[in-house]
Amino acid sequence: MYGKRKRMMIMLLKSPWSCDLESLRVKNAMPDDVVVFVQDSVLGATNPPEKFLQLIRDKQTEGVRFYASKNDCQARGLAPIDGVELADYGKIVDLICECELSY
Amino acid sequence: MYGKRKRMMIMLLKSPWSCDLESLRVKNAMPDDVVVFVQDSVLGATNPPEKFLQLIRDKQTEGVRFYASKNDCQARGLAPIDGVELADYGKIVDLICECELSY
Amino acid sequence: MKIGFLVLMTPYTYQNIDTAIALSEAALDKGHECQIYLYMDGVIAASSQIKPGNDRHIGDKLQKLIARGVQVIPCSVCCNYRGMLKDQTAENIKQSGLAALGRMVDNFDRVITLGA
Amino acid sequence: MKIGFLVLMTPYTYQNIDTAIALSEAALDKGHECQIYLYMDGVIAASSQIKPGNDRHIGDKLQKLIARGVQVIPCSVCCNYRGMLKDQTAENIKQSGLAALGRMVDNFDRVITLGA
Amino acid sequence: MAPKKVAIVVSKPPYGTAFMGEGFRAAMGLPAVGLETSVVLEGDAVFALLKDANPKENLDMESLAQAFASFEDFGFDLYVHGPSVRDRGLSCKELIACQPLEDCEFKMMLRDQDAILRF
Amino acid sequence: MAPKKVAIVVSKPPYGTAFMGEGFRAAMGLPAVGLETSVVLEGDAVFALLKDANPKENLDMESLAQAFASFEDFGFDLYVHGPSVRDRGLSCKELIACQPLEDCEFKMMLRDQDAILRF
Repeated sequence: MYGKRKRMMIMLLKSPWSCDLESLRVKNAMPDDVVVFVQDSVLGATNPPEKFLQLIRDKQTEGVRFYASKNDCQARGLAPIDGVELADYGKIVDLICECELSY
Repeated sequence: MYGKRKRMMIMLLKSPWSCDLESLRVKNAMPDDVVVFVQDSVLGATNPPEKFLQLIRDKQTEGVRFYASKNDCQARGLAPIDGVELADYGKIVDLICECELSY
Repeated sequence: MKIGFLVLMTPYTYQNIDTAIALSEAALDKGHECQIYLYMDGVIAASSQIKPGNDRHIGDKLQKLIARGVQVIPCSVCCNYRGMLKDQTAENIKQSGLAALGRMVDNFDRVITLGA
Repeated sequence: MKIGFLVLMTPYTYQNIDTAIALSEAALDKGHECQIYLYMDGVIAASSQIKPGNDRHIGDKLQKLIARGVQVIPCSVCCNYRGMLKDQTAENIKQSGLAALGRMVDNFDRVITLGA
Repeated sequence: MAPKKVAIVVSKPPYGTAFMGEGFRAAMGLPAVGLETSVVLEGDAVFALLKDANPKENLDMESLAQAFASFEDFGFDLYVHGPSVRDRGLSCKELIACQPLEDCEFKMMLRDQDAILRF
Repeated sequence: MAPKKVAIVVSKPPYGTAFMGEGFRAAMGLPAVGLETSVVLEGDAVFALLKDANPKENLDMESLAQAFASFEDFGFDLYVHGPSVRDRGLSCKELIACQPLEDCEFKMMLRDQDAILRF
């Protein structure tokens, strides 16, 4: 299975400011995986704590892609940082289908 | 009111491993205040992350007292670190009464 | 002394109501007076319809506290939001508005929040 | 594609069921099939007795999904633990055991957990 | 006798959970029984005051920013924890209301209360 | 066709919430419908396996350590995340069962599944 591993989607729900577990899950991302920020986790995509921002940048360098729920960002009046793409619910569904596994 | 401030009890509920908010509350402790670990927060009194342990030690130096719920520690098979006293529910009630304010 | 508890989370899923009950029992033993205001998901603990199988029976424990003079008060709007009708609240428990929380804060010496 | 959602938390208190509904609507629009398994406190969303005042009506939204072929399945033991009797589950929703969760995992292409 | 003072301290972010909405509802109710009521938003809770928020259109939820905007009409005081605002890269200009408490002020303000409710 | 593989990943500590208990209940139910089921305890969840736990006497709750001890009878595999155990100053000796996965093994194990349920 090496090199042919399944592509995984990591769907984050909670703010990384209050909950370290979210960063723990991002650490498990591998190249070509997708991280989607939904609900309160979008705060990590718009106003990330320094350490979490560094984790995002490191994972992007490895080839992990990052998306943030458009509805959740706009509901809160926030915009994602460079390199994190807004995704409406339809796009998130596409990403769910594209990734063979959700975590 | 300076120097005559109310004594505050800070009752922690969640594990500091997963939730930074708990350490945020401990930071608000002042001399003579009491911190009580109950429920999952006892993990911070028995097996604290390094940064949280340092916070406990700093606050102890300032004169903050730390207690951990006896029932919650023993239920989980854990014992508190040096300087954190076990308190049964009766003792916690005494501490509630002793402190003029609960946070 | 009068000690009030504000419980925000569901029973069984969160330990909060267990802690409120244990502390209330200990406080009563020491001659204090207690009250438990159930807010948000905390109101579920006031349901008479919970069937916890062989698990601890939180409803029975609350009834024992009530028999010792503890008032258990679920927020009525919160009950509406969780589908808990008035006739589903357990014996000797009456849904009340936020004014009851205000009275607890006003009349009690200590208030402890048990939330998330 | 068949997409299943596992929802663990109470409606209104947590956004999880809203997210499951929004994603299900989007998925149906794209021709996918969806199912929502309500576990732990998630079962409260299946109650027919919730009165959310002027707030969004999650029950109505679920009924619209059901009309489009989505199965919404609350765990029966979880219902017992939250005081939700069988006759309190909303129209076209039937309490089921964990085997239903097993079947969802077995038969669905994707399973998304919406928890805490 | 002076009225009792109560602080409602909210630390959770808006919209993902109802803690802030329910804290707000408590803040509306407590002045009615004569309590001198303050709300402090700390941590992620400060995001609730962003002017640009639009939860109605995006999530079918009521705006907490709009709710808090009328805090004076409801008879409670509204504060934010200053360091929480700055740590998150926000500034008072972006918020619908902003009376910041620095760390020391927050510590002393807490101790000036008769009760603290946490959400 | 080979049976589907499902992993139940528990990251929350025991007793303060029911997530682990309900994850355990799911782990008992899923093998019954033919799913190849694994449970991974990571983060604070590893505390659930401590031999010295006594929740019955102290909290009137059933022991999760005792429940997980019979995992083989229930037909699922049980793993712990090794770094989570070590970070918390624990060792396998203190746990009723301990098949540790290192970071790389955990990452690859997740990708070997058909579905992941999180508690």
